Amino acid sequence: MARVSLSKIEKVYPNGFKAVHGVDLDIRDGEFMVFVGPSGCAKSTLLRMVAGLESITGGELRIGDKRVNDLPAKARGIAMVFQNYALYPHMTVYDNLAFGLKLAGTPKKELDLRVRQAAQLLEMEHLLERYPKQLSGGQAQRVAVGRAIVKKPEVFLFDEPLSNLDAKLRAAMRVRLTELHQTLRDQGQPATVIYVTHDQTEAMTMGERICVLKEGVIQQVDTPVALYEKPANAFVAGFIGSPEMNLVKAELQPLNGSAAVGLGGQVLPLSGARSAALAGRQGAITFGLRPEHIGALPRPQGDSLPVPATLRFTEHMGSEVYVHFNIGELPFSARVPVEQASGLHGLQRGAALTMHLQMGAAHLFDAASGLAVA
Amino acid sequence: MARVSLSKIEKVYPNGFKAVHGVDLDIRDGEFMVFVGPSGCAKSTLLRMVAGLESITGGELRIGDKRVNDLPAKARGIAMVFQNYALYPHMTVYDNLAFGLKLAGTPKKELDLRVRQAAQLLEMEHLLERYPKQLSGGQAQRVAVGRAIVKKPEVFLFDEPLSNLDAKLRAAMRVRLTELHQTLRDQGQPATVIYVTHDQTEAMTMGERICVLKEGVIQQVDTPVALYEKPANAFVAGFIGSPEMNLVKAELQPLNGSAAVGLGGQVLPLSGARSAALAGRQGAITFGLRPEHIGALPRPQGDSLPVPATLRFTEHMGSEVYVHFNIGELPFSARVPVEQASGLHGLQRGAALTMHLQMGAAHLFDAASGLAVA
Amino acid sequence: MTTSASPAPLRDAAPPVPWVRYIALGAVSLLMLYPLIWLVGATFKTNAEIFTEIGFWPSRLDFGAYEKGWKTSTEYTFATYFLNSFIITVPRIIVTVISCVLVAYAFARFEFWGKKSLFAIMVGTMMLPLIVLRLPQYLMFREVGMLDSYWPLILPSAFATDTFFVFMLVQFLRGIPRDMEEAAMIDGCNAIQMLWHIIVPLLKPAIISVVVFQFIWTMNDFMGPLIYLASVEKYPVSLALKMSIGATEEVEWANVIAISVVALLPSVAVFFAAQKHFIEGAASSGIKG
Amino acid sequence: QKDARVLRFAWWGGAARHGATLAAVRLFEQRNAGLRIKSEYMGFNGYLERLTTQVAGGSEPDVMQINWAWLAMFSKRGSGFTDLTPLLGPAVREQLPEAELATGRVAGKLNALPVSYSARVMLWNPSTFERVGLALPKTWDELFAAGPVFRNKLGEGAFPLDGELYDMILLAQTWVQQKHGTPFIAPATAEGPSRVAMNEAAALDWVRIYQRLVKEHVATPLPLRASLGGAEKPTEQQPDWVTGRWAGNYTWDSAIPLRASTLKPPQRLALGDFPTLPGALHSGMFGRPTLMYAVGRHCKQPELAARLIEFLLTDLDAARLLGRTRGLPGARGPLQQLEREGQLPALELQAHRQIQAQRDAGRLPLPGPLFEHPRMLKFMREVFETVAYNKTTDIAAARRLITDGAALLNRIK
Amino acid sequence: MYENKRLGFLFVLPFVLGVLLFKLFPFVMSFALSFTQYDVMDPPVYVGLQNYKELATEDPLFTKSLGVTLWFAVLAVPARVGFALFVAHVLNFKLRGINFFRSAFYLPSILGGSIATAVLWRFLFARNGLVNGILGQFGIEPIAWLADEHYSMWTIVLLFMWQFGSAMVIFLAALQNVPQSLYEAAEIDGASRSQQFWRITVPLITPVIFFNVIMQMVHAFQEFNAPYMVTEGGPLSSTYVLALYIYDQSFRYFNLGYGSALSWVLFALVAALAGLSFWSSKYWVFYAGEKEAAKK
Ligand SMILES: Nc1ncnc2c1ncn2[C@@H]1O[C@H](COP(=O)(O)OP(=O)(O)OP(=O)(O)O)[C@@H](O)[C@H]1O
Ligand SMILES: Nc1ncnc2c1ncn2[C@@H]1O[C@H](COP(=O)(O)OP(=O)(O)OP(=O)(O)O)[C@@H](O)[C@H]1O
Ligand SMILES: [Mg+2]
Ligand SMILES: [Mg+2]
Repeated sequence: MARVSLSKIEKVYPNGFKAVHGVDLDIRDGEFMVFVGPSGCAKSTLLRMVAGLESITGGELRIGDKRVNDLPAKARGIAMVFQNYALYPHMTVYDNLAFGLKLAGTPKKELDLRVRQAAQLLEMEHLLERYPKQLSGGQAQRVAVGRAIVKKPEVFLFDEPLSNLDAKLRAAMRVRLTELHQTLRDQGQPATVIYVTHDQTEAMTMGERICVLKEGVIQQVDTPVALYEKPANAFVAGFIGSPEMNLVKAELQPLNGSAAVGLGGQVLPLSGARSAALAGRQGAITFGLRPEHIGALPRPQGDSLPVPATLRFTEHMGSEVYVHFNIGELPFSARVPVEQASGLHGLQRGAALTMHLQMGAAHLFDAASGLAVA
Repeated sequence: MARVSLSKIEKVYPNGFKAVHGVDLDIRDGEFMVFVGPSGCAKSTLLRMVAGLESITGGELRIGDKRVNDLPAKARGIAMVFQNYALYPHMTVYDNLAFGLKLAGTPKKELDLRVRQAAQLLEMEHLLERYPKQLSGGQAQRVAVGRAIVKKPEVFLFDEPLSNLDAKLRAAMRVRLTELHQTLRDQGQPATVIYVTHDQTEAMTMGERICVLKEGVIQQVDTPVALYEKPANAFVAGFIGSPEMNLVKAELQPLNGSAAVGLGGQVLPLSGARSAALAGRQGAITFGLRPEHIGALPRPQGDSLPVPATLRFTEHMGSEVYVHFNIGELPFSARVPVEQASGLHGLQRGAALTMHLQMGAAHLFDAASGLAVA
Repeated sequence: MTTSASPAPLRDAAPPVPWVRYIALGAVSLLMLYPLIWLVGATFKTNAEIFTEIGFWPSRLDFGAYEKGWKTSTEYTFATYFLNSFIITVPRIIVTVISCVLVAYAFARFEFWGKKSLFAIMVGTMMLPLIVLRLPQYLMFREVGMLDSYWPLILPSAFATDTFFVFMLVQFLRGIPRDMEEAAMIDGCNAIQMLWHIIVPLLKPAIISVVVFQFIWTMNDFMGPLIYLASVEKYPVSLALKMSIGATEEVEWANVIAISVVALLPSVAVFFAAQKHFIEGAASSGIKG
Repeated sequence: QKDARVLRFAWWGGAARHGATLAAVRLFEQRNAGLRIKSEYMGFNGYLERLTTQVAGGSEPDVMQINWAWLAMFSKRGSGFTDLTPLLGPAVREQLPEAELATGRVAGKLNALPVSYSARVMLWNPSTFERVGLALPKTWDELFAAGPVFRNKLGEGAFPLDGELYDMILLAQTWVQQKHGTPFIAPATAEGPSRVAMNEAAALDWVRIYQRLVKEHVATPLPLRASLGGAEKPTEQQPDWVTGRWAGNYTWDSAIPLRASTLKPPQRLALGDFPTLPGALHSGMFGRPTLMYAVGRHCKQPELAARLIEFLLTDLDAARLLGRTRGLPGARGPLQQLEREGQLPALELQAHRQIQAQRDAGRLPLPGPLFEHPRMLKFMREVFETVAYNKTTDIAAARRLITDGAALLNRIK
Repeated sequence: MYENKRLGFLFVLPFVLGVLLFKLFPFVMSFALSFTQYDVMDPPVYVGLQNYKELATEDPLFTKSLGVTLWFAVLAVPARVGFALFVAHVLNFKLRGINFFRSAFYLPSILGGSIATAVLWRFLFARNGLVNGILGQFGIEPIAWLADEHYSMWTIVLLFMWQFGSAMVIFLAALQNVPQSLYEAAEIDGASRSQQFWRITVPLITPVIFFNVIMQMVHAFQEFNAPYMVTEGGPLSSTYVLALYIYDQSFRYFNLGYGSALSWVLFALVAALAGLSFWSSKYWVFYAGEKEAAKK
């Protein structure tokens, strides 16, 4: 049983900086939890507190059913990949991988087997005899990952374990790590994983739940799809999804008895249930719409709203084009399939366009608190 | 003038490992060159050789018009961001940034100005008084970048400078670095940039040219669009583009006087010019098609080819869905807009589908050499 | 590890004119080596020559001095005295390293009650001239009946009383980042395993210097054995060397110097063997950028 | 060590002394079956430190070789060592005259027995004197006259006489003693304790004679000696001595072999007449026992220890083994045996006779032990050093010798 | 785990025992002795503060040797530490035969306080010795190194400096802990070799520089061998350092009580200076392994 639960966890660094502000989080046994958040939001700090490397200055940390605030790292049954790798410079790659097992008294044969399996998984069998200083950045990172996975801990802590790998290898690793997690679960030895990443794809594809952090405070914890579709606040909305959601200042206003959003000189009526819920409300609001919910052509489904716009520029990304435009003074960007974008070819900056907004997919947030509205 | 040209550059590490095999590359003055390649392909090694940190065991390196093989690093007019940051642990962030300028005897006022500007650019003004060990990974990386950009070198060397930043910050940084490069060029002080990255988006959006490396050998050097559209070989094709191109074993065969590709039990006719060029050719071949060129519905343009397939699984990525399926025994993946994928909902593994391949976008490579065919 | 390897050209690239470096180094080391050269030369000289000639070139080559010196004027040859020296030195080095590393580890990496004051006491004990401690220590060992044995020379070292080394190791450790230790904690190291697998390798250059120092200092130590050892058969080299130097009699300096030169050899050998480790740190060779 | 039949015997010395003594000890063991002598011997360096520590710890050896001057320090009231009076056998009484025994008495207790006696003599290098055309100086005037001749004939660096500072202090004291009849410090007597015996005039002469020795180019000046490798560098180690440019030495007779050892032929050594002032009140000679044997006060078997000492001092077989390794034996039998067997080089014998003649005439009294107390030595050195370096006037130096000397004497008594 | 107080204490336990047994007891005893008159033969006699009073008011030799000692420390500590650091820096590269040079530079320290050193050093610094010979090549008049009170101090300072080997070895070991990558970064930043040395190497090995400064200070204040063997404290007591005086008082004059008092004065002096250094260290010593970063 390796449930990890944090309650009211706080961290004040010796220099007085308060990095973590009362975090409450319950990670289920065997769950794959991803931490995301801007640089410096305390992801590593939290991880290190779970690992027992950083003292906990407030709150309670439990692993399984045991309070572990004061338990030393080695007694917590964890494996960790450090953001800076922290390989043992005086040991070969093989020994780096084998070290933890050796300490655990693993029989030589099994140890060798597991080390070689891990090396194979991470495509680094040819590196086993090298010393860390003879490795490339990505290779070193793989060793760091390998060091964690040769062990069979109850809790895995990964701190951006794939950041230095190329896309292809990263994709492969992603799959292998997910499979590893699955396999363990299938074998009835589920391992809880806390995984810090900056990579949207990793977060979305690997995480069973994602925890979004900002400045040491949890913003939202939910499944990837839920985060994407129902961000709890403007921060999460902006943070999840790439390219990021358009978030602009807008005005909620009544329109013919139902609600509408005024922005950039345009009035965009809201529809259906949402309109009803907001009817009568008024005032400043943050309007959010993902780039993929804006098209250059009307939607065949007919649920898009044409809005006049001015072109800023376009970016060609192979199969799709990012269209950057203004509505009034407000900047927006849209992500359109390359074939929709043919009409934009040759247009100059400032050219007038009509963009099609899927108002049904729009998000509204309180201007002050940022919290989602209706 | 800071043209960087490498001719027949080789690197043999002291342990006998040959990391770089005769690299020829000409980077124009003021050009933004991106290095990509799998982990361990010698990107850092090349960068470090250009910097003068790694001895050059063969070939000639020129910066400007000068042969610099034996010139010490500090005389080469470069700035560099190290993959492992290499921050000075005993200096505050401010001093880390200011160190190079101080050595250059920059007047105090200007120094302060430039340091603060860089800090602002990298969103780390509040960190200036901290010591490196009080920083998060991403913050440390930003300091490393800052240390390079406060200087005004002729050549910038960036080794995965943004790998530890969150998507949002990374996007912002990407823009700022590009702008910096532009500004310098506009000011008539163009700086040559060599930029190592694993991030496709970075490579595609920032690089004026991209150099693809594999095991110390250059595979292709070209503009991003050209690399995407006309990969020189199967390796480049598979490496550029994300999710990666489907590359499968196939058979070239004549079909009614024109050429066709046989794979997974299907015969896919080639069209137009290509078909003509290949008419009569026969034998093993590697067939490549990018996921974005496979749809769940026929293309409105009518240039897609329906092919029977069996579903493996789907991944939901917010606005799009990755569909993994087999044609015969051959695995493929497709990237389809979410609205096209509605028909796939609820389907079980092994369900029969029809997928639509844009054969016009297909790539054919020689099975043995991997070189592009026609 | 690849010692001969040059991880970066920076540190070991030869300057434009390496011979300049050689000449400068050679000149200075001649200054340093001069005593030894002179001593070796002196072993072939008569007393009169020794006292009148600053040059080292002897007028004849005769190894008699070595032979006579080795035989000594006592019942034993220097073989005995060398053996005695090693019997003292080797165990002493072992217990010194063990105890000092342990204590340094505790001081540098643990928090415990009274740490600051203990550290202050430790450093403080080095500041009182040893000479005044000599008598009290002697009385102490007399009380426990350890006089005329090697115990007083070895036993204190087993309790990390060579605070010089403790202080030194502490300073080294405090300068080494903790990353590796954190990784090892996660890997399940207990404190002792940490010490053995991580701290010791990282401290290797410092530990080697402890070994070298302790060897040379113990070999050279005169006062300790002088006070505690009364039996000639237990004398170490340092005492035996001065055996034949009376106050007023004629001394055959060539013999004395010859054996002094021989007595230097173990120390020189130990240093020479150890010195490559001074420049073979583990901590420095981390991952490069 | 619990074995009752073990005696610890400590001495210092050089190679020859060690070998000889070990042989003698073996002989003693043979003669006393079941007895073991544990020889704790070493070089001089560190001997006193060890002995001090052992004495403080009450674990000193049973029999130990000591310097005469140490008696005063280890046994201020005669209780520092075992009183040997009741333990002495007839052999010792027979062979060592009462005068010799007296040197080992402290407060009436016989604390130690002298092994040999040594006194100051004049040594010359006749070949150099021949070169400058001078006879060996016999009087003070001839001595002083030699200085300028040496300078003229051999140059600035040549001197008729060499010696450490202490040698020169003693030489100057000799003059004063001859003139004024008193040494610097008088030993304790029945009438009173040890005291500064010189008056100011005498002290002034003391300083002035020292100054004259240097100024008139007779003796090597202290700064010169110091600059040549340390003020205390022994004469025989001085290149100028080896080559004969320094042609004389005022030193212990026991140092004769040492001084002769480095002389390059044709340089050789001759004994000079002891310079004496006309109408001298005193011989001015300075002599005292060199080595002594004492028995520790914690010794469990004082009789045995005394027997060992007796054996070493008086047994003829032992004497044959020991030879001159501790100087010329003070005991009659051994000395005569040495002489008989031709073991005594002429020069040493000659010196011995010169000294013995004075002693027999009672003109070589025992100096005050405190005069050779290290603290007192340090004090005298300090004063004469300032004189040598011209840091003080003769009058001030003399006054300091009297007043500070007296104060110091009080403190170390 | 590092917060595990009991474990840490367990590790220092042997040390605590050792200190109590082998150091503290003698310490206390010597302190007690400093209030007595003790001449080895007779039991110590309590005299209160008299020893301290005497050395403070009526012992010119003490005043003199205190001055000499301080002057010696002022000259010798920076000389040895600086030279050792410099040489370690120079010897810290890979060059054919560097092993030999390193050993050669350490050799004087192996010689230690042997007779050979004394004999030889006196030779070298004699008026007609090698040093003057070399100086003569540069047209410098011979100097009476050992006989001139103004130069004698330099002689023993030079001797002290000459035996810089152990400090050098410690520096050599410390230099290994400076990560290579920092030199690379500095090189890119345009730092010259000497700037790298001063800005990177020196700050990062400050813990060890600090150690060497403290230790050499302790050694310098207790320096005995050089003045004992080479100058015998002279001329005119110009090199009569406290350690020599303490030795004389304790083992030549048999004033062990007074010697202890002198020692404790020396102890207080060194401890005060060391305390000062420790206090100052938080402004200039950088500890990479410390949880809390250095303060400005
Ligand atoms: N030792 C320290 N002392 C003071 N502040 C610190 C210390 N370590 C980290 N911080 C601060 O705490 C905050 C959280 O740091 P943390 O390393 O947990 O961030 P992170 O979320 O991992 O960021 P990144 O994605 O950049 O690695 C940061 O603002 C950082 O500057
Ligand atoms: N000091 C060394 N000795 C031997 N081989 C080395 C050394 N340094 C690097 N290598 C090897 O050289 C190859 C190139 O390394 P390099 O660091 O240039 O890779 P890279 O392209 O930067 O990879 P990454 O993207 O993982 O950082 C790798 O296979 C690596 O293992
Ligand atoms: Mg982090
Ligand atoms: Mg790299």
